[in-house]
Amino acid sequence: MMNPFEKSVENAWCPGCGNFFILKAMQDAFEAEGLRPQDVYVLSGIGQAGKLPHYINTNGFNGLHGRAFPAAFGAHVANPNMKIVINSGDGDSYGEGGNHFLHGVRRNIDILHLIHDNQVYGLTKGQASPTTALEQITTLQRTGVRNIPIRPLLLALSLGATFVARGFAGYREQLTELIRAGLHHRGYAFIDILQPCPSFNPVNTYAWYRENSIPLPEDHDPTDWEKALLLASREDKLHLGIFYQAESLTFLDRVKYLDGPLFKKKRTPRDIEKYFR
Amino acid sequence: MMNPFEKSVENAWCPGCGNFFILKAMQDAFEAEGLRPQDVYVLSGIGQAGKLPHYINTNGFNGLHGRAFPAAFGAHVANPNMKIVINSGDGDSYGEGGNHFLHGVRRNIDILHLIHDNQVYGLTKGQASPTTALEQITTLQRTGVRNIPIRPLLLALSLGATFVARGFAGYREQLTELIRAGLHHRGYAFIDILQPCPSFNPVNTYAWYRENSIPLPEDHDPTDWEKALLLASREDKLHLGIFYQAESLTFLDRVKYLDGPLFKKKRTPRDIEKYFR
Amino acid sequence: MKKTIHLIGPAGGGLNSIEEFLLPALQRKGYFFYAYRNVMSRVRGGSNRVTITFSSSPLRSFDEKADYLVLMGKERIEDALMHAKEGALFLVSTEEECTTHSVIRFPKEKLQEFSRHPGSLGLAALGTLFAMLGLGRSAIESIQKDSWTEDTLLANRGLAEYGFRLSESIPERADAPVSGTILGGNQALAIGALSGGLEYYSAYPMAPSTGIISFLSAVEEKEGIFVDQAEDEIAAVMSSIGAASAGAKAMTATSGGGFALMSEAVGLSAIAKIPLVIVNAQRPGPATGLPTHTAQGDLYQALGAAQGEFARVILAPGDIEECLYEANRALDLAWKYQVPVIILSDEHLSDSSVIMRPPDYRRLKNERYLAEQGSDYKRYDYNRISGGFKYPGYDESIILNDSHTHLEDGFYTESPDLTVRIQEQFLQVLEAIRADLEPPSYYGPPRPKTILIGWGSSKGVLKDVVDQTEGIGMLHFRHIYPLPIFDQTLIKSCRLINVEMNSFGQFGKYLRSEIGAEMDASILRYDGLPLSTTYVLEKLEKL
Amino acid sequence: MKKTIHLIGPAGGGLNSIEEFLLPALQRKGYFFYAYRNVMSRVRGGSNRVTITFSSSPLRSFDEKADYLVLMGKERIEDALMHAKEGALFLVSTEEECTTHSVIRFPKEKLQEFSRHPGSLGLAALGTLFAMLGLGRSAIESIQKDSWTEDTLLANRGLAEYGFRLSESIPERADAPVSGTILGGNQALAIGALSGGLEYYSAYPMAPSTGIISFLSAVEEKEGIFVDQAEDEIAAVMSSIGAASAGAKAMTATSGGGFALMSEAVGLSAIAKIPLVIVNAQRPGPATGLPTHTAQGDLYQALGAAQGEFARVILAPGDIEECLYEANRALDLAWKYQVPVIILSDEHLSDSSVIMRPPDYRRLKNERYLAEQGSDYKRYDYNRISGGFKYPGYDESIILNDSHTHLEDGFYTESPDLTVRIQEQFLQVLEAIRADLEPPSYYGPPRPKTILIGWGSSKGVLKDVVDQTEGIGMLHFRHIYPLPIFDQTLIKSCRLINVEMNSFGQFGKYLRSEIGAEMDASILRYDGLPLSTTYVLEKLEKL
Ligand SMILES: Cc1ncc(C[n+]2csc(CCOP(=O)(O)OP(=O)(O)O)c2C)c(N)n1
Ligand SMILES: Cc1ncc(C[n+]2csc(CCOP(=O)(O)OP(=O)(O)O)c2C)c(N)n1
Ligand code: SF4
Ligand code: SF4
Ligand SMILES: [Mg+2]
Ligand SMILES: [Mg+2]
Repeated sequence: MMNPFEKSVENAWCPGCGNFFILKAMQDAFEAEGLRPQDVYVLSGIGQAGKLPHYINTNGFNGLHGRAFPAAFGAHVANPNMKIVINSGDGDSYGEGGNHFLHGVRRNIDILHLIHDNQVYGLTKGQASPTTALEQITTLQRTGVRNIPIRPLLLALSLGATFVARGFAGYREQLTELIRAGLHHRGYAFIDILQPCPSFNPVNTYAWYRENSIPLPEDHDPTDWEKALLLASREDKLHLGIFYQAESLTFLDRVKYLDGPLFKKKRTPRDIEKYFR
Repeated sequence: MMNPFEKSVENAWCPGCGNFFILKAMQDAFEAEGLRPQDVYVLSGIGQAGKLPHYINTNGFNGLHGRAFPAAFGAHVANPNMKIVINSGDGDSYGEGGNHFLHGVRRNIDILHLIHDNQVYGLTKGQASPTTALEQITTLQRTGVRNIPIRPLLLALSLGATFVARGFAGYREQLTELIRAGLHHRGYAFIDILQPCPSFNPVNTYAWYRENSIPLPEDHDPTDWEKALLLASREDKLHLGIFYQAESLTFLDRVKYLDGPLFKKKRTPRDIEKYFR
Repeated sequence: MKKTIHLIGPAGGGLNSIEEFLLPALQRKGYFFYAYRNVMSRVRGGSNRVTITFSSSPLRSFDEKADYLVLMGKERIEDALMHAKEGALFLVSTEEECTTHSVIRFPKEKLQEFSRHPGSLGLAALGTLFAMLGLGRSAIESIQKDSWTEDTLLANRGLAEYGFRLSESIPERADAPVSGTILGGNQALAIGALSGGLEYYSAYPMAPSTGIISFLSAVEEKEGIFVDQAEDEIAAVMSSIGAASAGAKAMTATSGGGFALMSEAVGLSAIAKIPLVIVNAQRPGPATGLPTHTAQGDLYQALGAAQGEFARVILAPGDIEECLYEANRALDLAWKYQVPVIILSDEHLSDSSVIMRPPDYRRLKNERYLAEQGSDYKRYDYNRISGGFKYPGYDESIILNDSHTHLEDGFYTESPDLTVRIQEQFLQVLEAIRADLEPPSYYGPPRPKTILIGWGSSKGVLKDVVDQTEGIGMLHFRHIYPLPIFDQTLIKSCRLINVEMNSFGQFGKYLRSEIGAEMDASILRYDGLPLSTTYVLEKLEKL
Repeated sequence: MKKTIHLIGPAGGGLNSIEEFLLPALQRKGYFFYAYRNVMSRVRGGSNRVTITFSSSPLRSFDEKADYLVLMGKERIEDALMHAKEGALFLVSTEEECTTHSVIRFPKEKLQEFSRHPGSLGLAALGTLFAMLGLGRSAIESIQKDSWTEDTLLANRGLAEYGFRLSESIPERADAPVSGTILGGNQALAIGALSGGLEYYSAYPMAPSTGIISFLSAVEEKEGIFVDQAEDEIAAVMSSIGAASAGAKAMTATSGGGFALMSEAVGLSAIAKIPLVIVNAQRPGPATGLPTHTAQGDLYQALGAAQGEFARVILAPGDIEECLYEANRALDLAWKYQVPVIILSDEHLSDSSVIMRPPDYRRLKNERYLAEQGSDYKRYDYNRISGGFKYPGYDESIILNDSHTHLEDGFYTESPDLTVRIQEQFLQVLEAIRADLEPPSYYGPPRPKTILIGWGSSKGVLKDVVDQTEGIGMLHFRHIYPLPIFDQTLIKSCRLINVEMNSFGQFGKYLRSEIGAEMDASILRYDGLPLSTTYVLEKLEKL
């Protein structure tokens, strides 16, 4: 039987792009979790990653470059019964949308955030992204990148994220498991996904990621925040897996009087009579 | 003799505001460093802190809310001989301007960044800022803040800042020393300054800060990044002093062909002849 | 009878409290009023002014010149004289001489017997006003605040009592209280939005729009709505769009600088057909400009917000009452046509207060314009002009919201033909909205020689000008874009004068671009202060 | 002689390389050309089209219909027929039948003998074109790229050689090469800015403006300028302002969505009197719209960018040559008047290439308009209309740049009188700029019956239309705001038709608002494709 999240449309990604595996991992994870297409709402910005909502059979929102997070926040509060997933590029999420990342994380809203981290701007043809390595040569940075790259997991942890993981598009099964774990997490679940871009990132290839990534230490305790912080700050090796996970009040837990979708309550213009008494 | 950075204009800050001490500490530090008013360019956003360029006798730029950092970046690159200082509020720097903070820090440009962290929006009358404590009641957050506050020093460290310090407006001498050290630092110097706002922050008062702040441990080694990270993540006690300092290439070190102000080189329209040969 | 009080004093000097006690006291004794608060951009100090014009019959504007002036700070009588009517009475504590006017003095030493608070003169003057205006000693009972200690309460009532006795008390008024609620423009916008079903409100503080979020956050629990302070304006508008896309009725507000940041999202709302309501409470620009003053300088900003061309709506309420109705209409139109709606309010409306009677509830709507459940659904049916909205989870339909040129199911396309089709749909939607909007309201003689053309917050002033002149009528536009269909006979036959709070005469230009109407003269005010009857009359005379 | 080639194929299928080899080969053999690249918003696959019209005399536009069609991908001949002239020749590899046109077939198996690269058909077809157009076998030598291996080079030359032999070779042309440089609109804008002294360039990638930063970053070291990719458009514009405030000549560029984000800063530039140049390379909106297609839909966005009212300039170059001159002028005006200048370019200009002769250097300026050193300085002298700029460190003067309404030394003020004074200064500056701008250019018969009104990138097409019709003239505006002073005789006496790449007829509306001119008809194209001579002629006929 076909996975209910599959959709038969022409896909504009380049052959060999890591995005295909991320898409597949999502579809598998959603199905494994017993979700139905109408239960999920996938929001994105603009970029190659941002096209994903067009390629998956579920509710979607392909909005503005960098602005998926606040849209997802609004959608989540409007209807907490929807499973909200953000898919977006590294440029989209950490560059143009950096401020929303900064403030979205610290709300601990109960959503899943998947970042297609190809360490480059794909759709606009190869410029450096916030995760491109220092001194890497790109189509624009011809003498090399001059900015220290951000370390997404370190950043998420330092902002108080309650679920922080790293996956790799090339290890689809592990990624599917991470996505499932993220869906289970109650609160904000952040997964930075290493995603090769064969068209514009000749450095961070499938082989490179395989070479430079390692599993988290066997004995890693995902409730140990300080340990997670130090592992996330490492630049030599990219660990894969769940760095950190904690139970904590979610954003909506703090808005105690709300319960279910905002539109549940019947409202009429006469509700304002109280202001004229 | 009058400090050359003093300026006799009417000041609109509230009586008792911590900003007065920050202003004074800056003036003292600049003078102590032998700077002249024409050597310094102070840039700000909008807010109470943002008014500072009006109150100091040096070059100033009072621009848009949240946008001091990129303006300072441009000014620094245009003329690296100027001492560039950013003064701005916590809302301005971490809220509206969060994305510029995220990306400004990782450039390691040789400027001094002073944040007047009153943990509240002063000019707009008391709403929560990104550093207001969880559950604190404000003029807007009437049932308490719902977002986890950011930890500015932790954030700066995780972004690779090369000079990270915390000062307190109430300890003016220490603050002056921190500002001097920041001026000396080659690269991006970040000082988060605890600043009481008697008008709108009834929680974080002078007394509260005195109570809740302590000096860094005697034996603190400011070259120990991991230690700094853990100290900066503490929420129980606010340490004061230089958490971290490292020597590193500055942004302009990486732009090797540039040397001095951009406007130094004489240019004429005929410079473009080469494109028509 | 119409009188005007000016309360002048530093920020943080108790001005707001005095206004808070005075207005209800006036209302209780049968006075209507129009109050306007003109403050400086600072938290303490400086010189702020509250103007309260009151009368036993309803008011549409305030008078710039005062009968009573309460000087609470270091203001010099000399400066205040500019705003004093002949025979005005000054309530002051200074020793300054004033030979031209009557003065009641509140000696500092005397005040300090009661309290050392800088606002103490205000409270004493309040008592005096209570006496002189026939509000009665009992009004003193109304002076209280939850946040006050027992001591403060006693001191403040003592001050009022002392003030009361300083003046000869005229007999207490026996008029029935004016019924209604004291509202400012921001509250009226908020209540209007609530009447339209508002469920989600996100904004970033920016004067003069902040009053909306302050009001809404105070009632969020009671109303069961969600109110949030965003990290910036882009987040505010995007989360509103996100919430609307998921089924909630959402709104945001800001002023021009924040509106600039929101502008990209205006186009998203249009192409993705997700309803959006943005209030832009205008203040004088460019840039930071005059944060706490007023202007109508952002019409072209609203007309041009976002790249490309699409269906949008611009509404500009003419007074506080219209703030309520137009906010309701904004939500209705946004949801009916799935378009962005911009409300242009301004600091004048935000910082004015009047007594508003309950609205006509039959004029208020709260619809979602949803498609029927279960049917075969096209998110972007090219033939749909209004209605037919669905959101994820509404039924089993899969909803794809998209910001590109797209197929009817939301999948992106680059087809030239479909690009044209979508553009033409926008034009059709605009025509439908145009027919749904209301023509400008005319007020004045049946055969005027001159027409004053106004828009937004100047409606009351223009009506007052019409009443005080002859042969002059007023045409007031509160529905700006698309320009409603209206009878242009008067426009074609009369001398036209556009009256605006800006220096470019933006509405005049816009009207010319839309219907070719040529203004014969302009009355433009652009000093940060609201248009006033006196100002317009004076300029009219000089034309 | 005028012929048109269409190269059609998937993104990443070698289309760009073929264009890169063909254009210089044409130039060397004495052909002028006008090439336009129309691509889809994707990196691989889809169907892109490069149109190259070439001729032995200069060209102002490209033809939509082709004499030669190279089909490199899965395109079906049937679809391509729409763009084929009668008697056109197809160069294809498919087996499809085509009875109506001549076809040269490149069998897949044959091509694969040389290379399995998807672009191999293109290289073979290139060889064929070399033969048929008389570009000579020697042109095959020009086929090379630094990034190619020896094997690739051999294979590719072999393919071209094979293609060359497929057709009868016409005698090699003996014309002198066309002198000049192959430039697109983005390069011309970049070079124009460099001629004006550009020193600081910061931008965030966004089609179709990205070509500017790509060009500048490749020459930054050689030019000794600074080029930076910002974290977002707000940072790009703010760092440009920061750099300009500190003495550097700065510019930024984006497309409509990024321009929306930059718009708040436009007002900052104005009130703080810090020179700013922003290029908005327009693409079809709203929102993401059609990222790689073209439009003139952002005029009102530029007119309305930022809250409030102030002096701004809007320029819209008419062709690639004007891109260079107008970028130079933009920097000049921005620094002369210390105002924001917006250049409205578009995808059509960005993705076109022509051979440009060296500019007239005497028409280019590079001034800083600085105040004399050492003098008693007022940063915001209310009486200054132009010049007199100073930056920190320029001398001992202390410079305070401010975004509020301010005193002449930059200290904020809330004075109503000074608010008026500053607003009037803006109006005066606008008048000075207006007098500094150039009137629209007229082209056509001395006594036309009809005038085509155009602006921006359509200049070449309109001139071609004039040449192919009778009684029709063209009035082309490249200086948009403030509207230059010009002789309106023709406007008043002729039938007016605005020709624009949008559906609202924005320029027509704008002209009406400025001078009351009424358009009698409109020719509007809004399918994402550039205006073409054929399109305008067809529409003209139907009017
Ligand atoms: C406001 C705005 N600025 C710029 C762009 C152009 N743009 C589209 S996608 C993109 C970057 C894509 O990079 P990333 O987010 O890493 O996604 P990827 O394509 O690599 O998946 C940019 C700059 C835009 N669409 N909108
Ligand atoms: C674009 C924009 N949004 C909002 C504002 C309104 N505003 C001015 S200052 C300020 C916040 C000030 O807080 P902070 O930066 O902490 O400075 P403080 O006043 O506390 O020193 C806000 C929201 C503005 N001026 N511009
Ligand atoms: S450009 Fe890179 S990220 Fe984009 S689809 Fe192609 S391979 Fe994937
Ligand atoms: S409001 Fe607070 S921060 Fe602002 S001047 Fe007053 S005390 Fe200082
Ligand atoms: Mg990317
Ligand atoms: Mg603050």
